[in-house]
Amino acid sequence: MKKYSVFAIAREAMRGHKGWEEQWSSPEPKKEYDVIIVGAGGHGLATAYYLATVHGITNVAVLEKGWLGGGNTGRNTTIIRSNYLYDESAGIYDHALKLWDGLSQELNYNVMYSPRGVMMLAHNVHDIQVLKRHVHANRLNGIDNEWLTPEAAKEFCPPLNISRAARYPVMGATLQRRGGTARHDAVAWGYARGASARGVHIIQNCEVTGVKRAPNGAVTGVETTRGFIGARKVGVVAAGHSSVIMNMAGVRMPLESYPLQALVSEPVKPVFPCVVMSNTVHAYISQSDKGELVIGAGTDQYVSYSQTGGLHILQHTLDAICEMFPMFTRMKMLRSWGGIVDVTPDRSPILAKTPVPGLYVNCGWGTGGFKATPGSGHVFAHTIARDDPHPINAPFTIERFRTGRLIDEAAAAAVAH
Amino acid sequence: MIATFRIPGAGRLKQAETARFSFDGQLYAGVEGETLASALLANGVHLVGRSFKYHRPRGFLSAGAEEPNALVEIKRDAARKTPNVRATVQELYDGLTAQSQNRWPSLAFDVSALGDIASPLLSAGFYYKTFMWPKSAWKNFYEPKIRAAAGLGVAPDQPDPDHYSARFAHCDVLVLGGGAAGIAAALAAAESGVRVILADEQPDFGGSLRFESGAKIVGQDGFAWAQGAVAKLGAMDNVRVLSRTTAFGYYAQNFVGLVERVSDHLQSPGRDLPRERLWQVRAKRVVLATGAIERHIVFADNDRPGVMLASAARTYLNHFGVAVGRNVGVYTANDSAYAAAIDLKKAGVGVAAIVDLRDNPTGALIDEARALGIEVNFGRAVIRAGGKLRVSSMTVQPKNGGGERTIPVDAILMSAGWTPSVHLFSQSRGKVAFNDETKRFVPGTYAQDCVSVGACNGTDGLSATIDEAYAAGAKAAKDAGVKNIGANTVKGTKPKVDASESWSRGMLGAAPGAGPDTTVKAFVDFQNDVTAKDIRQAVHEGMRSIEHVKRFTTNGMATDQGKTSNMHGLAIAAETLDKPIPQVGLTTFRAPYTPVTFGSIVGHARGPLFDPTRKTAIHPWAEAQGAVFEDVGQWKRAWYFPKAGEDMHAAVDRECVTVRKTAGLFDASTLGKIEVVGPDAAKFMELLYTNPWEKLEPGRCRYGIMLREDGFIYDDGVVGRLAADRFHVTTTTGGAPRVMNHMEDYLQTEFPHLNVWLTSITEQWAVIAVQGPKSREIIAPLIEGIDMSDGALPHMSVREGRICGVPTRLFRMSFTGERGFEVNVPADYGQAVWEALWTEGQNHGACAYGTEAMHVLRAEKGYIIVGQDTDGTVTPNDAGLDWAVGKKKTDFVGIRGMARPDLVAKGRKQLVGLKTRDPKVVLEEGAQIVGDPKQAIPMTMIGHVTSSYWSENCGRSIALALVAGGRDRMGETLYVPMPNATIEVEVTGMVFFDEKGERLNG
Amino acid sequence: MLLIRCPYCEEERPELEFRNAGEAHIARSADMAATSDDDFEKFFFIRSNPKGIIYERWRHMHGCARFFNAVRDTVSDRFLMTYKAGEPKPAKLPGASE
Amino acid sequence: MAKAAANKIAAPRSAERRPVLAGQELSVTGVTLAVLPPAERISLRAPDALVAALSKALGVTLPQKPKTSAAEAGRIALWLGPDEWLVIDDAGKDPLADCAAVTALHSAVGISHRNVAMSVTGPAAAATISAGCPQDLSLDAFPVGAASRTILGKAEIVLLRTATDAFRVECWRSFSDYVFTFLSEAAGDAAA
Ligand SMILES: Cc1cc2nc3c(=O)[nH]c(=O)nc-3n(C[C@H](O)[C@H](O)[C@H](O)COP(=O)(O)OP(=O)(O)OC[C@H]3O[C@@H](n4cnc5c(N)ncnc54)[C@H](O)[C@@H]3O)c2cc1C
Ligand SMILES: NC(=O)c1ccc[n+]([C@@H]2O[C@H](COP(=O)([O-])OP(=O)(O)OC[C@H]3O[C@@H](n4cnc5c(N)ncnc54)[C@H](O)[C@@H]3O)[C@@H](O)[C@H]2O)c1
Ligand SMILES: Cc1cc2nc3c(=O)[nH]c(=O)nc-3n(C[C@H](O)[C@H](O)[C@H](O)COP(=O)(O)O)c2cc1C
Ligand SMILES: [Zn+2]
Repeated sequence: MKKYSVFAIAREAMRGHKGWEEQWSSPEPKKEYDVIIVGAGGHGLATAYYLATVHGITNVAVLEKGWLGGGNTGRNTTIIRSNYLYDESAGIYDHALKLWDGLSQELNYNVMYSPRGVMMLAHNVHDIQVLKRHVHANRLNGIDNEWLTPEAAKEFCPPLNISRAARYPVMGATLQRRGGTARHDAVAWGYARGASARGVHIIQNCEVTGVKRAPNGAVTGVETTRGFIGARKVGVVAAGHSSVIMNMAGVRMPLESYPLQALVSEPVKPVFPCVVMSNTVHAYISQSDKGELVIGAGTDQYVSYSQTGGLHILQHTLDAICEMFPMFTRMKMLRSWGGIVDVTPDRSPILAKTPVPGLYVNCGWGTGGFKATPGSGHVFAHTIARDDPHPINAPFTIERFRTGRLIDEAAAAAVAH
Repeated sequence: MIATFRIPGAGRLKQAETARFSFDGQLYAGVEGETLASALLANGVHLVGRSFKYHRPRGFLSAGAEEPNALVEIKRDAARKTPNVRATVQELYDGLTAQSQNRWPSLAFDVSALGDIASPLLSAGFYYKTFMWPKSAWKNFYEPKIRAAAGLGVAPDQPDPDHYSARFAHCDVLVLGGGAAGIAAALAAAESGVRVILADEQPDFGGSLRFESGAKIVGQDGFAWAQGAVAKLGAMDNVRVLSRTTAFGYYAQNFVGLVERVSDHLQSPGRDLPRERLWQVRAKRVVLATGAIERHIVFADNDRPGVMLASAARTYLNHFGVAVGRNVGVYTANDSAYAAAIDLKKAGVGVAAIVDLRDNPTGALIDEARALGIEVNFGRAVIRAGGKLRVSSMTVQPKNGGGERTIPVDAILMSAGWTPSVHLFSQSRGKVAFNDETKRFVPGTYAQDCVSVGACNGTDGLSATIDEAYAAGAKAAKDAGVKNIGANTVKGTKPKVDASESWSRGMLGAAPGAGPDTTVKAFVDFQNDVTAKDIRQAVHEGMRSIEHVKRFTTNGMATDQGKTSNMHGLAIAAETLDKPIPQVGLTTFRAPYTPVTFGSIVGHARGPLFDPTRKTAIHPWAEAQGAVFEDVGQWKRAWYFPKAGEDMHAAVDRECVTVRKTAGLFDASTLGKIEVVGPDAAKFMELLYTNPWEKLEPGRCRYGIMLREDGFIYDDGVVGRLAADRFHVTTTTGGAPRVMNHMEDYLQTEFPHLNVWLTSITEQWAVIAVQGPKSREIIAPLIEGIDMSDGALPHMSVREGRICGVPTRLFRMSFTGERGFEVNVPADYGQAVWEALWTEGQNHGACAYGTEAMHVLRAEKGYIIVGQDTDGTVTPNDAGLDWAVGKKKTDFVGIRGMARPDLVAKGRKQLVGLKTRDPKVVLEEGAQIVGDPKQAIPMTMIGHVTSSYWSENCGRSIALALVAGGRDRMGETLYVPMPNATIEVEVTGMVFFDEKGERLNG
Repeated sequence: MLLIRCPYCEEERPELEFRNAGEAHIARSADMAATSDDDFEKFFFIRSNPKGIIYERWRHMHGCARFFNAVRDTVSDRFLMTYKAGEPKPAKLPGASE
Repeated sequence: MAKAAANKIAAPRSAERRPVLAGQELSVTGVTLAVLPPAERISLRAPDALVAALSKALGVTLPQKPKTSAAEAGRIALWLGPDEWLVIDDAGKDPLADCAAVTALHSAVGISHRNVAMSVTGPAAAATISAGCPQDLSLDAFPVGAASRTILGKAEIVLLRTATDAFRVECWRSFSDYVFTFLSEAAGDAAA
């Protein structure tokens, strides 16, 4: 892998940028690998990358039905934060946040992690109680998260409407300064490049259509649109499609898949310095480096794999955006799109071994897994390599739904993203 | 002022209507009805903007919605600034003020244009490869710089004074696009009597007929025919004609979003007029007639101001009467640009040469151009445009190499061919198919009840278009399944085409001279500065999917969404990959077709209509008393009633003390109320609540707990049995709708055998809680027909009677621990009865109290609030409410869930009381509790504070908390570490006041 | 916004009037208290979440207020049919092949 | 009222009724909105078998076809669901009392104060309501007499077409301000 640097750019500029090598290769699938990862999203690619770099396992294939990074990794609003309530969640999301800081250097790929601060708004007494509970728990978990008055919130985000006359006035906010955004595509590409350089095969346009098991139940490989590919370990990291693939292995999951939409405005000069989330009025907004306002909407109410959603969902979100930022009514929506998110009953992910020997699953990130990408890949690689979960992901089992030991971020706050 | 480039006699505007306008502070005159672009061109202005990345000077590429370059800010006043407006769409009005964007200090001299010189360094995706050292520099230095350079216009900074409106509409046939095809389809559909909507984004209908000088329909000029036909349609009862209306999104089941621009073209819109109106149309059938968009040619410096689409030049001439130059060159790969040369030549504009990439084209247009004396060159390419702020020449070379020749021109009209507008078709989830012969994607497989006609369907020729469209319109009407076709209809005939222009195929990808081996800047995507070279580089870097190429180069991601660039980008990628185009495939078309104002999507839902504000019948009284309100769901609830000089704490302390000393009145109207009626009412209650109900006597009440099937507390409330077959159930304020839904769900789907009905009566009854030792004395004088003695009306009972002469359901119950009542009266009487009680109460020194005092009072008694002391992870046992779970019951919702291993395990968090060692210290709600305050971070947290108040009645702070194994820790000392200090607390029972409960009858 | 035929109103109505109520035909045990942990997990948490034909419940919340069942293709979001609550899972679907 | 109550021996035997938005009206070109005076109302639930008996007791035939209503002497019965009717009496006679005469299985619950009614009349009436109601209000789809629970913006309403150009909109009391404001704004646009 040739290193990227400003000198490399200058060198290439002299020769019309013809000397760049492929960021990742596109090999033909081999008959068999040590590990197969299903799904070349950020989580799958990061898993492969850490299998190679941390565990020295490089005979790995990442199988992707479309193009790498084309799933939710390529269609999310890129909010990164770790100020979750429960210890288990705080553990995994903060593990990821620590990896975000330094990821560009680690990958030699600028993923543009930008700790611009994530503000979550409180609009009523109940919100204050819930958000302060987070602030206190975060502090004792060593996670930065501060409480802001409405005035301080406005100072941090000048477009914010803090008028008491607003329908749901801002009564305060939390701020995680280490929170922010990153360039979604770069994350997928950076991990792909890193993994590919270490020998991992990334095989696109290769859809997994079946999971093969030996008579003893153990995994032997997968059927794909490009034929059978053998492996004794298969990690399923397919976001919205996870239950579809797990079904192929005979495992029924506590998952439902919903369309989640987002939109961008036309680009404008910098007006929005941070990330603002309001769960009560349902709005999530930041501004990208290119200048668009990036706005997250809610899910549609029904299970769907269609990657599109209803106009009324966007309406609902823009209502809220224009209520909180009344100067944005004249802004224009440039593009809207949808992704399919896999939602668990407690809104926490599943990162675990499964009842099928050799089969591992990393799913259920729902509306908020982009932020976890590096951490998730890191501990999932551990789980696969050692056939044993890392302490950080040990609580995120499938069995918790039978025993009742949920990690109920939904009940605690029901915050998306 | 007579504009220099206006051609007398050309165009369709009434020259008389002069409109003055300004651009970058300079005053100009134009003509009302033309676009800002047309007016600037008439004044000889071509330089109007700067590109995104290199800040290259840019002019007008088009005359329509596909415009990538000519974006300006339109400013009506300080609050009415709109960035990124297409000058080619904005209509002129007298006084219009426009400004260029993305340049500093001025449009002609833009410092950032240095980026153009450094551009070899700024190739596709350069930012992924650098700016990583030192680590902090990205956030602190590079990113702010990049951000400042990016973005186009400036976002408005004041609330928008304009308003927006919305309309749902339904029709049998929705026709999108009002060119020849759309009009013909609408005519055919309308004539069969069905409900038709015809919409076009332009102010005038006619589409290509605006510029097609060669079209004649039923003996008229094509555009004139279009106006006549649309006038006829507009006069029909069953037709709605919408101009300036863009169909932006095609959603499931023929649901289409359209935006009508109502007043942006008016000088001073009436105050009643919305700025824009959203139409959400459900159509039985949709006819797509969205036409085709001309493509530019990808050659070096093809972005110089003055280089534009050939059809745009024709529109400026034939529709607006404006010449885009005095000496134009034409560069084409198809026939249609010849018509531009011919029209301009005939209007007296010099045509320096036509350069045609094709080797030996033939046809009437070519002959005509020659006959007019225009120089025509075949098999040649324009390899470069000269000039900087305005094109000054074109350099021509045989396409396979050879001698160059530079021809001076002041405009270049180009045409690589036409791309069918399959955007909406694709949004409807239809699959396009590539026609290899004509090199275009056309509608292939349909996914919804729609049909494409005309140019968007790849149909060439006006005659064929009208045939196809007319037939499709008639069929759509028939398929819409309307029975009474024929009744009340004007039978029409298919419009006859007398003359038309011919359209031929063109080329895709980079033109000769633009690669693959050169380093020229041949633009594919103008706004985002994507060149042919960038696309090739992306492929070389391993981007084999067109989706990767798009994202790596940003081709097609600008405000025009690649209307002119996507096909070229695709062709260049395919060529570089050495794959056929259909194998590389298109990127996904997404809504909106063109950018849509947030305000239009929001419509009426702003300010007071953002979300309903629910107020109780007693609200006006509380407001008059100066109450401060809090939001609980959609409700406004009186939070506290400050007297002069009181802050919240003083008010709440006084309210709390007064209630326990004498009495207080509290508006409890927002509590959810459900009337459960039917012979099986008690059976139903048994199943929905943990408590037993069968034996509850009529006239008595019980506190009920409702679980979800998973065993966690879902809601609670007091339930009164009015009769054997009638319960009056109350729920939490926020829980009312979901509890009703939960009950209906079980009743309709799990227990349908039960004869019970549920009716929401939340809003039927206003509820006045009167609590305190004097409560009975306050109420009794107003009551008729109810014996209020303790014997006749014990705690937890309910009676029906009258108060102040109106019906009441009078509950004896308490959420304060005092003797208490809840007076239910029909809502319209709520305020009057409250006032009567208030008057009585005044005699006893009672006060009005709000939700905050209510919270304190109930916490003093250890009563929980679902949603505050519980959070969806708390079982009845956790909350100390085991007594409310019917031990002998064999079934109720939640019975199994709450027996799951983890829910009955040891060490669960249980609700307990907390007393701070220092009684003056009030804990913060949400604060975390630890056993060992000295441990290092991350600490082991064993619980958190759910409720915490200063209790004036107890003379100390009180708190409730969920603590692991809490009930076994009575008397234990725990710690609440705060940022500045660690607070010591003692675990106690949950009741802080009147532990024996004697005051209920006191 | 989907268009949903309510079997009680006998008419197609806009999605805004409806509320989705999750997967259909998941029977609550008549002897709930005796259900095993496994069966409870299946009943309450496990969902088929099919890519293709789904049997689901809707409530005509802001219409006739009835719960009913629907068969929908989760890829195209097209409804194949709707039927009243309590009616059995249809044996045959109209135009099921897609 | 406040004056009267100040009188020490209050015990008023009649409390003043204060309907929300009483008397509010708005008229623009093409459409007039008016908040209607209070009426008596019940939510009636009953199985098919009882429809005849209840119809008789109420003096109006309970409609059994979806989206329909029936009216008789100031009393209207609206089909809301397969076993649910909204019975409105504008003449002030109490339908609850009439139902009490029928002893067999049914549920009648008084909701006179729960609902507020408004009329929307004039040639632009349908356009006004269409600003927030997603149903097809053409005369073919929603003829005179048609009745349905539905949505207006972010509130639930019951809609009844009383004449070609006239609708009755019923909503819950606390939503009435929102509904009236919504209709007022929409009326301005429908007229434009
Ligand atoms: C609109 C939207 C906004 C969001 N906003 C945020 C946010 O602000 N912050 C945040 O943290 N998270 C956010 N999320 C969630 C986040 O995007 C996801 O949790 C995260 O990207 C999941 O990553 P992944 O790698 O697991 O999945 P994906 O990126 O979806 O990757 C899964 C891959 O599996 C592939 N696949 C599926 N089936 C098969 C098969 N049979 N064979 C082969 N390959 C298959 C898919 O094609 C896909 O590429 C958002 C999501 C959406 C849709
Ligand atoms: N076949 C070709 O390649 C080709 C190319 C150019 C012109 N033509 C000519 O076009 C005519 C065919 O007529 P036609 O009606 O198919 O096309 P048209 O271009 O004349 O009309 C299309 C109309 O649709 C409108 N439109 C496009 N997208 C819209 C949207 N999303 N919302 C609202 N309006 C939208 C446009 O403003 C335009 O008025 C013939 O005269 C033919 O000669 C054909
Ligand atoms: C953070 C973010 C920013 C985006 N910015 C743009 C943009 O500026 N222009 C654009 O056309 N699309 C933008 N997109 C949307 C993509 O074009 C695309 O819609 C999205 O990746 C989903 O893919 P699909 O629409 O091809 O299904 C952005 C997407 C994300 C996640
Ligand atoms: Zn219905």
